[in-house]
Amino acid sequence: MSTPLLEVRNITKRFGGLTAISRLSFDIYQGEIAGLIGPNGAGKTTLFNVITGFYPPTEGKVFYKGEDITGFKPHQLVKRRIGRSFQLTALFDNLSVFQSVVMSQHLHTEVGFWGSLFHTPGNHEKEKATEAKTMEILKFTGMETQRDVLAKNLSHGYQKTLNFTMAIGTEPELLMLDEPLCALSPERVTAIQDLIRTARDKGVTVLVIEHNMKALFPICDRIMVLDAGMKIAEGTPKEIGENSKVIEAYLGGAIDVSDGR
Amino acid sequence: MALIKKLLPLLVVVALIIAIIPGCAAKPPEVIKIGIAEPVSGGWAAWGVPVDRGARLAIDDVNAAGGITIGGKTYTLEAVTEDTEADSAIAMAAFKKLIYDHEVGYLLGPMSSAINAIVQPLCEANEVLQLFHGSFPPTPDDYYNFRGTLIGEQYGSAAYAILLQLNPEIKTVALLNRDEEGGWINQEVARNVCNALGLEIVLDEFLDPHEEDFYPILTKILPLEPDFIGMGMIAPGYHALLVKQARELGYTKPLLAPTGSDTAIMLDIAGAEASEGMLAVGTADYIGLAITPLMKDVGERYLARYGTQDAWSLEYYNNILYIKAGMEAADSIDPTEVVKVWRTPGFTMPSVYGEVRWVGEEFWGINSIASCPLPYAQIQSGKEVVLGVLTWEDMKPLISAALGE
Amino acid sequence: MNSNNRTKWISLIAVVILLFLIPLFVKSPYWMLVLTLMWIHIIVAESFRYIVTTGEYSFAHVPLMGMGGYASALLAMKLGLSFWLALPLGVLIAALISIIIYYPCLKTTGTFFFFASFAFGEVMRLCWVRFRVPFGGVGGLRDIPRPDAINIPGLPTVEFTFLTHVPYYYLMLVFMLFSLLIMYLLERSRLGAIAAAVKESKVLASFVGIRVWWYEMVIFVIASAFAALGGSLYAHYTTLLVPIEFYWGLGIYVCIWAVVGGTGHFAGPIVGTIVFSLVREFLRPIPQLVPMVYGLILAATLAFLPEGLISLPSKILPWIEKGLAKVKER
Amino acid sequence: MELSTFLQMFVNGTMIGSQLALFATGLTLVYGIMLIINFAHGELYMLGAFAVFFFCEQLGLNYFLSLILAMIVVGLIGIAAERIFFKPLRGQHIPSFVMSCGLAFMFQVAAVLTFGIKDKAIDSVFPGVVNILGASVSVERLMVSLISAVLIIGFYIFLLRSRYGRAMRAVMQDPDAAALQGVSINQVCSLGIGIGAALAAAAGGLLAPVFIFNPWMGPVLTWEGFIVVCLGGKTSLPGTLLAAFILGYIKSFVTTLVDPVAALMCGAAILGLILTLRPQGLLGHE
Repeated sequence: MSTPLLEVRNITKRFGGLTAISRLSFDIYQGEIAGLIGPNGAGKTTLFNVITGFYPPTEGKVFYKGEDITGFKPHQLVKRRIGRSFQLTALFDNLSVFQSVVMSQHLHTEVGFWGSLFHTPGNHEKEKATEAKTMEILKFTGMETQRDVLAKNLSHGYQKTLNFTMAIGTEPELLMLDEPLCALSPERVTAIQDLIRTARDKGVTVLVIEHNMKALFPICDRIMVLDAGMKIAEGTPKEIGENSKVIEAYLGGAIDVSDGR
Repeated sequence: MALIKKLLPLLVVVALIIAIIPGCAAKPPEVIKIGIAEPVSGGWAAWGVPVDRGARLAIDDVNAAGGITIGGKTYTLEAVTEDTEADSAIAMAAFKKLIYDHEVGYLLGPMSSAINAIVQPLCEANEVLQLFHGSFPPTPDDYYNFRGTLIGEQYGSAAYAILLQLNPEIKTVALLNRDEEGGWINQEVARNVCNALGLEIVLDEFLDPHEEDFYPILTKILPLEPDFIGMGMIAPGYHALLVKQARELGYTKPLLAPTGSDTAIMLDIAGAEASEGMLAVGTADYIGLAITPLMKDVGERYLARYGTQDAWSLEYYNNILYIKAGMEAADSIDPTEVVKVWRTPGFTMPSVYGEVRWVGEEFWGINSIASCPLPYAQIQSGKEVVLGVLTWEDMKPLISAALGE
Repeated sequence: MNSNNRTKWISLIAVVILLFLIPLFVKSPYWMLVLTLMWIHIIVAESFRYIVTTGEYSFAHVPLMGMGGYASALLAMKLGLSFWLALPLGVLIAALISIIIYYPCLKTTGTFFFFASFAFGEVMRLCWVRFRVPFGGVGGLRDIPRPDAINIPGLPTVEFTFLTHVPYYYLMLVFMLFSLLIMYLLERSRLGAIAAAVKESKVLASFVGIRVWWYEMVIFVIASAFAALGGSLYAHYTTLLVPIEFYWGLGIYVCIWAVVGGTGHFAGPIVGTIVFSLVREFLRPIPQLVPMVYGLILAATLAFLPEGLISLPSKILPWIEKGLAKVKER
Repeated sequence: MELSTFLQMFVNGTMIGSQLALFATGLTLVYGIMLIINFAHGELYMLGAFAVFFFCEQLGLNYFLSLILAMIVVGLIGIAAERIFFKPLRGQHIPSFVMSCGLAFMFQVAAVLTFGIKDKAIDSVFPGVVNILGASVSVERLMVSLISAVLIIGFYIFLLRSRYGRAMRAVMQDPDAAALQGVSINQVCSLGIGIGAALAAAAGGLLAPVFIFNPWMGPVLTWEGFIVVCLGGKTSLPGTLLAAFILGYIKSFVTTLVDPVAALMCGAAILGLILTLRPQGLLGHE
């Protein structure tokens, strides 16, 4: 295979005494949908936060396209076209869907400061362009009907979608999704699954953390299983489904989660 | 509707502002307004309110005695108080309101020299007679500006001289003052006096005006073993606290606050033992230190009316007497005329201390300070004992010393 | 939308014209002074709100206002610069100092920022108290030069002395309108949008690629510059600067003006400032009770009008309309 | 410098520290439970002093009885204030801060109208001075420190042992979790601000004979209290104690060795540095 897009090398993260992640390594390759599963407290979200520079790893490094991005600030990562969504829907509560998505294109809008200050005609054109692009993105994720709703007034399903939409809005090459499918109605789940697939078809590499394995298996090319901060298995969904270690470690729980809603 | 919605808040304001226009009502001719601009609210009220009371007491007395008769016409006085909160912006507003809206011709205040610096030009320009009470010395071109009370030089020099008379052994001194503008001026005076009297200054410090715990600063002073601790502009309560705490830390030698010493508060806070031998110069106890029947009488009526005795209160009582005398002598209620009379040499005015003149030319180039005598007392076994009275003549040499001449 | 906009603009212009005409109605120099000071305070309160648009409340704002005053006053006194030169320079200096003050504060947020900014502002203020040269210590600076006369050929000279009232009124009014206009445009601009996003969620903002601390710093510096402008105008108007006046006292008042007026709306601080200043002046006969009235006003506002006094019309007008409707029915 | 002088500085610092500790404990409690930056805390201190003055000097009651009465009265005032003014704003820092400023104003005016503007004082209860290795300190100050120590320890025992104390700690750590465990937030809030106010009143009442007091003394103290609270880590009570003594020693030593203004400066500077370098304070948790 080609050189990996994202390389995680021996990441260890300790909080005081307890070790959240220990010596974890894996690669993400261009154009794949990789899944990352594990029971609660397996350190999935911690891993995301380490990769996205939320807090620095205790040991280990993260490489993106061969560049060491360990401990980079979020906005630097966004510059390098790494986008992420959040497990607990973090949104600009009092901004409308449209405004939020416009904001998400921060780095790709050429609207100049002085231009926007005095509303120059040239600036007007640029704003038009941004607007068009935003609508495009909204259509893509099927949120155009909600464009003027305040984020805080959206239904839970739409909030998750908006979270996803804003991640898309940053025009990432690597898209990291933190539990985009959990606690959603079946039709929403399928909708988002399709979105992820289409994103991949458009050349976006996707790394998904998920709890809801039923929903994850059909879309993933490759799945890694995390338990107590360690990678206990890796392979195609099929292999994982048959992996006894995984089943004992965890599978029971997942089915409960996916059904017991 | 939408328009009103948008406009309403600002419309209201504009309406308010326009509603104010008739704010400046014309005063009836037979009433003479006396403006008082002092901090009567906020942290400085303890200084501002008493003087306001003093002036009002005097005004009521004058009116009770049939007001002021000039050219066969009888006028009554009316006090108009505006709060300054010891804040320059609010003080400016207060003065402009008094001068332009109330159209007063006579003004008492302010206490703060800093504020006076910005409002005095107003009084000069509008020919308003101003009796101001800062510790800043006058300058020859302040024509309409008089000092209604004794100033730092008088108090400071007199007090130190008296102290040295009583304790000739004193050689070294530690000077404390509150860290504010009045305190600085006072400190400067104290330095000059000490140098003139040949005292060695072992410490020269300023204190945060709010500080009530003097242990730390005293810990700094005591090892220097000064023969006495001089405190300048310091409120009576704080003065008493300092005395109390100094005694607790085992300092047995004299302490002295040339201004704002209040025997009652001293005894209340520091106790008889600690305050034994304390010198009270310019005390608040007008009854105890009464040197004229009038002083005693006014002091008692003030006490009866307000339930307390306050430092500075009767100085403002005097000011009203000065103004009355000036008007009657000038046979006019026009401030300019009154100032003319006041500026004529040899003009004497009544006061609770007896006859006083405007003096100070030999030192500050203009006669703008009332020659009030200064009674002084000492606390002996829990009682205030009058030791004597310093007249202007007694003070002159001391002042020239204080001015470093 | 569009017609609504037009009414808005018409009413605004009407108000501005009214403000310019006020000296024709109000002859009392005292009220001129009150209004003049009010315009200065509005600049400060509005710039304080501009900081709040990022979700942070700064207590270094008023000390920085003082810094502007001290800077331009010292430039005018020690270097003999003209007011018209000292003012912009003073503002610039204060803005630079604001960088030093806010840089460490930016590591914190919320209540921590509140106190951190207070701490650094207080350190600066105590510097004025302690270093008598050049700041003049507690006595402060006196006899600060007034603006020199504006001398446009063909027009009568405009003098600024302790006796002039109207010129000062117009000076402050113009500066206030200028500041308000700039801050309004800034808020409408992209910077404003970013501020809104940052206020909502710093984390998410950073994950859509916004350099949060950088934009916060930009906004704080701009706000401080306007505060400094207010301070400088104040200094050259009262010709007196005393450190104690920039103690937390005024800081709290500015915070109260902004919050009670309503930080959510651009006009909020303006309303707050006007209401409180006028209350202060109308209650001059009972000075001891002023703080009580302040307390009652702000307690009532916070309890019943969470969006501040600015939301009063929108709360009341429906009632009035209902009342009118009822009357019509009968 | 002589040993005795150094010792004196140390003693002074300890005294200031213990006074601050008692005052700031209440402030921390109120912040920890309700997230209210209570600017009126200094006014509660002031009211405490005046209450003791009222009971002791004007009604002629015994000093300690007056002290207890003062604590109760001011505690009730605190609870009433919480119920009327702070409840609607719970969890909103700045509105509740502004509200507390309004409260402070009202308390000041109330005090002025009731007790007048003059500085007040109470006759010292424990006259006399003790001398410790050349460092002298008045008995009343020692007693103040001792009583504050007793009060603080008592409060801690209450916090650790009693049911309500545990509820408070739970709320201070995580209000939502506490609520889930069936803790009544309203009760805890009332209790918290009640105790906080009572402690402030105790500080005021204890220091009334040592110092003088007037209606405007509150805010200066409040800021010192805030410095202590932030230094100690906002919601950490042990941190508050530590910070109180640190600030006390700073005040004492810097005032004596340099000058008073420098002492103030150090206080503010340290606050700023702590907040920026270690935002969670000395003993606070991340």
